[in-house]
Amino acid sequence: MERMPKWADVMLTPLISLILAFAISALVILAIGESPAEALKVMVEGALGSSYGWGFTLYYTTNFIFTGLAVMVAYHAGLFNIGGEGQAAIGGLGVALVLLALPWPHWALALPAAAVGAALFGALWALIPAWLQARRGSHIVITTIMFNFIAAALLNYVLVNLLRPVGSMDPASASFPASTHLPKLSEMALGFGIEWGRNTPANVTFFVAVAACLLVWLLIWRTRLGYEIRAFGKSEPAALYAGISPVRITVSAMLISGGLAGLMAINNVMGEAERLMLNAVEGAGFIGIAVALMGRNHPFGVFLAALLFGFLYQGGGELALWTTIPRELIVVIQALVILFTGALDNMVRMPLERLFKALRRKGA
Amino acid sequence: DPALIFDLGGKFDKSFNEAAYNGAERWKAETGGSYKELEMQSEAQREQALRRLAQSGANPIVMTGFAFGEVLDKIALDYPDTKFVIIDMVVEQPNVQSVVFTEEQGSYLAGVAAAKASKSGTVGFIGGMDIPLIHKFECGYAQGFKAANPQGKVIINYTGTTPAAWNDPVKGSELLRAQVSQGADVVYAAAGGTGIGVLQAAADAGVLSIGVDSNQNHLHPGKVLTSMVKGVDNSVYEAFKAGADVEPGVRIMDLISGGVSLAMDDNNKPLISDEIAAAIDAATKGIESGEIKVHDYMTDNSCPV
Amino acid sequence: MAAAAGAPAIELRGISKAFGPVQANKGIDLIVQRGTIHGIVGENGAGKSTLMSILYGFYRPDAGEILIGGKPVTIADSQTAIRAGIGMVFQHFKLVQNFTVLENVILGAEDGGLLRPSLARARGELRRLASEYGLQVDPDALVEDLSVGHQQRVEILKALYRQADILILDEPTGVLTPPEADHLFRILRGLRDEGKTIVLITHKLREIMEITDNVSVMRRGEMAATVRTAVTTPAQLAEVMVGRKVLLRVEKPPAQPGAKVLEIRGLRMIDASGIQRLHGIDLEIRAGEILGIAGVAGNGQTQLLEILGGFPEAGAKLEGEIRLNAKPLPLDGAGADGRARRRAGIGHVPEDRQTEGLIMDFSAWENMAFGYHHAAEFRNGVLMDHAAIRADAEGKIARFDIRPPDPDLPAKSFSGGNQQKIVVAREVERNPDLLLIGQPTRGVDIGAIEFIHKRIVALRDAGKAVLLVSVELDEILALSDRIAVMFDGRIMGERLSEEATTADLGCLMAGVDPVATARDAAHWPAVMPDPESGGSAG
Amino acid sequence: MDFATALQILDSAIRLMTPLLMACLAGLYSERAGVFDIGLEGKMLMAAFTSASVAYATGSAWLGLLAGIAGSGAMAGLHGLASISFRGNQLISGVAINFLASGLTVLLGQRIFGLGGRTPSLSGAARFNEITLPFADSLRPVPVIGRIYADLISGHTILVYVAFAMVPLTWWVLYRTRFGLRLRAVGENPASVDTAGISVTRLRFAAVMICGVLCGVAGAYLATGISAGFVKEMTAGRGFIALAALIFAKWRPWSALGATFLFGLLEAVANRFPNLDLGVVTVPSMFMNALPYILTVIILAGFVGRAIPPRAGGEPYVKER
Ligand SMILES: Nc1ncnc2c1ncn2[C@@H]1O[C@H](COP(=O)(O)OP(=O)(O)OP(=O)(O)O)[C@@H](O)[C@H]1O
Ligand SMILES: Nc1ncnc2c1ncn2[C@@H]1O[C@H](COP(=O)(O)OP(=O)(O)OP(=O)(O)O)[C@@H](O)[C@H]1O
Ligand SMILES: [Mg+2]
Ligand SMILES: [Mg+2]
Repeated sequence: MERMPKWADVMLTPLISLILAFAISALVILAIGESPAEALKVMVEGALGSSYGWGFTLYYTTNFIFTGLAVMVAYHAGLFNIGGEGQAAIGGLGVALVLLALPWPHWALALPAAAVGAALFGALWALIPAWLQARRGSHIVITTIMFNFIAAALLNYVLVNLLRPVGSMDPASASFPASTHLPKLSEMALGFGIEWGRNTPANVTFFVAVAACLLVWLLIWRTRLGYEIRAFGKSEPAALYAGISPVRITVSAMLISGGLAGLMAINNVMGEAERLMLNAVEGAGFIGIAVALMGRNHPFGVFLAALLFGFLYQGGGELALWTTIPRELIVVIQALVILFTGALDNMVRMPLERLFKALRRKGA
Repeated sequence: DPALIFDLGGKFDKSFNEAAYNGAERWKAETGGSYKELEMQSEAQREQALRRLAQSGANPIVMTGFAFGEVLDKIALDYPDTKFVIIDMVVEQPNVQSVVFTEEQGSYLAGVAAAKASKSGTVGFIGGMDIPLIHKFECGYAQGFKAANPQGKVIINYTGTTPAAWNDPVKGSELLRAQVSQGADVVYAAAGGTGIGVLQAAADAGVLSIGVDSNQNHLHPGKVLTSMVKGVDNSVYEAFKAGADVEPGVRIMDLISGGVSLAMDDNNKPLISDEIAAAIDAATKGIESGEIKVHDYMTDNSCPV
Repeated sequence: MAAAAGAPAIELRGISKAFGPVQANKGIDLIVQRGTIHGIVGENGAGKSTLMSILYGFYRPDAGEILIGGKPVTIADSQTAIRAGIGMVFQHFKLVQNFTVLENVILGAEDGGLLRPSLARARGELRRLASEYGLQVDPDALVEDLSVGHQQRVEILKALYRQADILILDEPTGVLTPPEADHLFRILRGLRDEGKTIVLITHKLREIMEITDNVSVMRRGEMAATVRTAVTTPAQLAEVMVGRKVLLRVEKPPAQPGAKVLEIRGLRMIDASGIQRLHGIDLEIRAGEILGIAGVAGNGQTQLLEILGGFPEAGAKLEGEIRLNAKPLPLDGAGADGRARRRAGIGHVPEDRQTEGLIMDFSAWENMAFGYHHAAEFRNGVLMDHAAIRADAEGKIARFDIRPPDPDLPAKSFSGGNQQKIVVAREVERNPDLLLIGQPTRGVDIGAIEFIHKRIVALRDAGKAVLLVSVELDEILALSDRIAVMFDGRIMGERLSEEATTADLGCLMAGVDPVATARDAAHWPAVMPDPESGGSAG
Repeated sequence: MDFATALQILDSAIRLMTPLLMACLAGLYSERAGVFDIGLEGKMLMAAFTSASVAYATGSAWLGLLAGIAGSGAMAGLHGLASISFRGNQLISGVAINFLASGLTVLLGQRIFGLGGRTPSLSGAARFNEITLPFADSLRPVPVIGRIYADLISGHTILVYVAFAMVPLTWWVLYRTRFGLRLRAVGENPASVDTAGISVTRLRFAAVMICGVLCGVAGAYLATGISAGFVKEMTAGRGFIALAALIFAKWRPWSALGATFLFGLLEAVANRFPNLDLGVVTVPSMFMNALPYILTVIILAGFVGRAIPPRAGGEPYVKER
C-alpha cells in the first residue's frame, strides 16, 4: 500500500538527512579554517566515546525529553506552546521552594515532592495562557512568548530579592541540603560495582524522563483524555459534536504541557546545580520545539530527537572546550540538523520514494 | 601550563571575560608560553571543565565569574596539587586564590568625575542585566556623584532581566536617549555589549559616557569621559606568571593596589579638566586613607544614596 | 440544438491516473458532443472527479490523450484548460471564503496589475450574466455569508466570466434545494441552447433523465458505458453502475407509533450575533416513527439538530423545553453537551460528516468510537480498551459493508459514501432511543443510499424514534412517516407523508401555509397570522 | 507628564517600533500567503550582521542595506525551499533559521573581524544618519504642531520613514492590486488560486521573498540606523515580539502599525520610568522591564478578540492527498 517501506521512511530518511546536515556542517568547518574530521572525532568521542561523555549526553537528553514532551502534548491539542522556557524556569522555582522549605530526610522523599512542586509551578505558568486562549481567545503563541519574558523577570526578582543568601553576588538560591541531592547515574552504577561516568551530571531524573515518555505515550494514545486531546487538536467542531469541551481540553493539555516543562527542573535544578540559578533553563525550552517537531510528535521520536540534541550539545560543548572551534559552530550544526531532518526531509524522501518505486517495478 | 576558563558570556563579552583574555594574551606575548583556554556552553559544563583541566595537569587554573564559586568550592579539594584562581568571588579553600575587586571604589571615582563633568547636574547609569553585581557598580557611582554634588540627580536604568540584556545595543542607545532627554549629560554604562550602544548613542547625542571593565576611551575619542577599569587582565597576567606558585587566599584588588582605576589616556585628556582631575585625586586619596568609606552594595543589598 | 458540425467538443483517449496505489482512472475513453449536456454517473470513488480534474488541468494524467474541438492539447495546468475554454465547478468549491463575490470572480482573470478596473468590468459583466441566465448574486457579499446555492452560482459565474465553452459541474445539486436545482437546470439548458457544452456529474438518476442528452457510467476507474439518455432507464443505469440490481424505492411497512420519545415545546434560539434562529419550535416524535423535516437549507434545521445534539453555536441564548422519554433535558450547562445527550439516549448523524462527524486523520476504528469513547465496554480501567473498540469496529465494517474493509485506514482515505457509512454505523448500532440524522445521503452514491435508507427504516421498526433532516424532498417523502416543514425558524406545518404532495410541501417551504391561509381567510380575514403560534398549525 | 516628556517618549517609541513594524509587515506578507514564519528573528539578525559588515567594508550604509536584504533574503529563500518546494514543516524551518542566524553571524563575524562576533563600529556614511525634514527648525516655534513636527516627525533615519511608508503601501498592495488579491487568496485557499491557473509555488515564494526583503531592512535599521554596528544576538527577541504584534494585529497592515506602536510605546515608557514610585511601594525595575509583556497579555485578554489566522496558514499545499 505505501509508497515506500516503513523502515525506509522511519530510518533511512532521517539518516540520510542527518548525513547531509553533517556534510554541510563540514563545509562550514572547512570555511572557518578548521578540520571537519577532527571536529567530528572530538564530538563523537566527547559525547558517545566514553561513559563520561554519555553521562553528559544523557543529562542534556533528559532536559530535552521534558521540554520536547511538553511541546508535543500541547501540539496534539492544536496548541503551539512556545512557553516551555518560562514554564521550566518557574518549575525550577517550585523545586527550590519545596526543597528549601522543609527538611527532607532522604532524596527518595524529596524527589516526588520536588517533582510535584516543579510540575505544579510549570503547570500554573501554563494555566494563564491556556485559560486566556480558551475563554478570551487570546492567541496562545503570543501569551506564551510574553510569559517567557515575565517568568524571567519574576525569577530575577525572586532570586535577587528573596531567595539569595545575604552577601552572595550570585543571583541564585542557597544550595539545597545534601539530603536532597539526587543520586547520579554514576553513583548508581557504582552500586552495581560498575565504574561509569564519574563526575557527570546525569542522574536518576533520566529514568523519570523515560517514564514520562511512556506515560505520555499512554496518555495520548491509550487514555480517553488523550483521545479527546487528539480529536480536539484535529477538529474543534467535531470535538464539540462529540461532547468534548474545548475549554477543558485546552486547559488540561496546557496544564500537562506546562507540568512536563516544569518537570525539567528536577534534572537541572535539583539534579545538577542543586540550587536555583538565574537562566537555569538555558534555551532548553526552545530546543524542545525542535525536539517535538523532529520527533514527529511521538514520545519515542521525542526520545530519539532528544538524544540527538543531547549528543549535539555535549559533542558541541566538547568542541568548544577542547578545540579552537568557536562554540557558535555548534549552534550552526544544530540549525542544520533541525533544517535537514525536520524541514527539508522531503528533499530526501521524494527521491527515495522514486527510487523504491523504480526498484519495485523492476522487482515486479 | 596555565589555563583560563571564561564564563558563559564568552571571551569577547566586551567586559571582564575579554579583559581576562587580554591578560592571558599579554602573558603569552611576553613569555612566549602557551596556555589552555575554555569557553563553556552551559552551566553543567563548569564542573566538567574544571575537572578535566585539573586532570590534564593545567596549573594554575584561572576562571572568571562568580558563577564558578559553588563548583570550585566543591571540587577544589579533589585536586590538592592544583592551584585555582577565581575572579569576582571568594572561595575559601587552601588551594584557591580568590580575586575580588572593589568595583564600588572605582565606580565612586567615576561618579565624582561625572559630577564634575556634568553641566546639568544630572547623570545617568545604565546597567546590563539586573543583578546584584551591577548594583554594586551603580551604588558606588551614585555615592561618588552625590559626594561631589549632593543636589544632583542620578537616573538609573537596567536593560533587562535575561542574558539578552548584555547584548542589546539598540535598547542601550534608547535608554541613553531617554536619560539625555531627562537632562543627563554624563552616562556610565556597565552593560557589556549593550554598553557599546550606550557609548555610541552618547557620542551621537553629544553627551559624555563612561566605559567599564576595560579601557573604552578609544571607542569614541574625546567623547568617552573615562572608563572604570577593572584590572582583571593584570590579575590573570600575574596568576599566569606566578604559575604553580600562586598564593592561595583572598586578594582584594582595590584602589590602592591598582585593581580598579579610572582610565586616563590621550583619548580623554581634553575632557579631564584640572578641576576634574583634582576632584578625582582628592577622592582617591580619601578612599586610600580610609577617610572616605565607599559602601559595598553586596554587604547588605542596599545603597545609602 | 446546435448542429454537431465537425469534431466533438471533448475527446478523451486512454486516460489513466493513479494516486499512489489507487488506480483512479484506467484507460478511459470518452466523447462529449458539442452543444450537449453530458451526464456522468458512478459509485463513490469510481473516478469521476479525477477524470474531470484531469480535463481541467488540475491533475496530470499518467497516460492518454485529450482532444478539444478535435485538436490534441496538452493540458499542463488550469491556465491551459481555461484558455482552451474549459470551466469547472468543483464538488468542493474552490472559493476564497472571506473574499467578496466580485473578488472571487476576477481572481486569476484580472485585467491588469490594479484591481479597480478589473472589478469595475467584472461588476458590469456580472450584471449582464445575471440578467441573461438568471444568476443573481450580490457582487459585494462575502462568500462565507452566502448559502451554498449562491456559492455555486459564484463558481458558475467564474467559469462564464472566463468565457468557458465547456462547463464541467461536479455534483452541483448535492447541496442544492429542489427549487435551486430546478433553477440551475434552467440555466444549464439555456447555456446548452447557446451552444455551450456541459458535463454534469451527479448521483441522482432523476436529474440525469431530466436534463442530460447523453450519459456515461463509470465503474471502478473504468468507463463502463456511454448511451443516449433517451434510450435508457434509471434502473438500467443503476445496474451498470453498481453491478447488481438496485432498489430505487424505499420499502417500508406502515409505522406503528408508540410512546412519545421526544417532545419539544417553545424552543427559541438567538445566536451570538443576536439573530433569532428559532422562533418557538413545537415538535414531538414517537417511538417507531420517522419525522422528516423538510425545508430550504438555512431555515433553522441545523440549529435544531445542534441543540438536540448538545452543541449549539457558542454564545447562543436558548429557551424552551425539551423532553426525552418524558424526562426534561437541560438546554445548557454541563449536562447539555454531546456526551450527556448520548448518555440520555440520543444518537446523531451530523449534517457535515467531514468536519463534525469524523476526525479525518483518525483511523476508521478510532472513529467508530467517536463520541462513545467513554462507554463502559470501551474502557479498561483508566485506559481505553483498544481491542474492544477494534473488534466493535470490525463488526460494524462487516455489517455495513464499508469498503475497503480496513479499520486502520484513516477516515480521509474513504470515499464520501463510505465515510457516511462509518458515521451511520456508529450512531445506528448504538440503538439510540432517538436518532438525529442530518442530510444522510449528501454526495453518496445510490448503492450506499439504498443501504443507509434501509438501516434508518430498520431502526424505526425496532421501535426507535428518528428525526430526519434533509434538503432532498425525495428523500423526505420516501423515508418519513410524518413531515414537518421548517421556514425561518418556525414549523410552517406538518403533514402525514401519505397525504403530502410536493406542491403542498413546496408552498410550506416557501413560507406559505395553504391550509392555514385558507382557514385564516375563513375566520379572521383581516388579521395577520401570529408569528408565535403559526408554527403549530396542522 | 509634560508635553516635552510626552514628545520624547513618543519619539523613542517611534524608533523602537520601527524594526518591529518592518518585521511585522514582513511576517504579514509571508503569513498572509499561508507560510508561517517564526524565523523573523533569525532573518533580522542575519541582515543586521551582513549590513553592518558590508557597510563597514564599503563605508556605505546603502550598500550595507543591500547586503542586509541579501542576507535576510538568503534565509528567506531557505525557508521557501523548505516550506514551499519541499513542503516541510514551516515551524521547524523557522526554528532552524533562528538557530542558523544566531550561530553563523558570530562564526562569520569572528572569522572576518576577530572581534568575537562584533563588527567594528560604523561611522559617517556607513550609518544611516538622522535627517531633518524641511522647515523643521523654522516651524519649531509654532505651538504644539511645530514641536510635534520638528521633534517627533523630523529627525529620524530614512529607514524609519520607509517603515512608516510601508504601511499604506502594504495596505495598497494587499487590497488594491492583483498581486495582493492573489496573495491573500493563496493564504486562504490555495486550491482556489491553483484552479484559477496561477502557480501557488511562485506566489508563495514571492511573498516569502518580500518577507526576506523587509526583514533585511529591519535588520539593517538595527545595525546601521539605530546603532552603529553589529553585536551578537542584537535582535534580542524583537522577531518574536514582531510575531506577537502580527497576531495582535490580526494580520492587517494598519493594525500592525497600531500593535507595534503599542509595543514601542510600552517599552519607551518603561525606559523612561524604570522605577515607578507609587508612594507606598516602588515598583522594582524588573517589573517595569516586564511591563510591556504584562500589559500585552492584559490588552490581549481584555480588548482584542479571537485572532483568526489565514486559513491555509502553516499547511504546505499538496494537490494529491
Ligand atoms: N488527490 C488524491 N489523492 C489520492 N487519492 C485520490 C485523490 N483523489 C481521488 N483519489 C482516489 O481516487 C479514487 C477516485 O476518486 P474520485 O474523487 O475521482 O471519485 P468520484 O467518482 O468523484 O467519487 P464521489 O462520487 O465520491 O465524488 C478514489 O479511490 C479516491 O480515494
Ligand atoms: N452500557 C452502555 N450502553 C450503551 N452506551 C453506554 C453504556 N455506558 C455508557 N455508554 C455511553 O457512553 C457515554 C458515556 O458513558 P458514561 O456515562 O459511563 O461516562 P462517565 O462515567 O460519565 O464518564 P467517565 O469516563 O468520566 O467516568 C454515553 O454517551 C453513553 O451513551
Ligand atoms: Mg467526486
Ligand atoms: Mg462525492
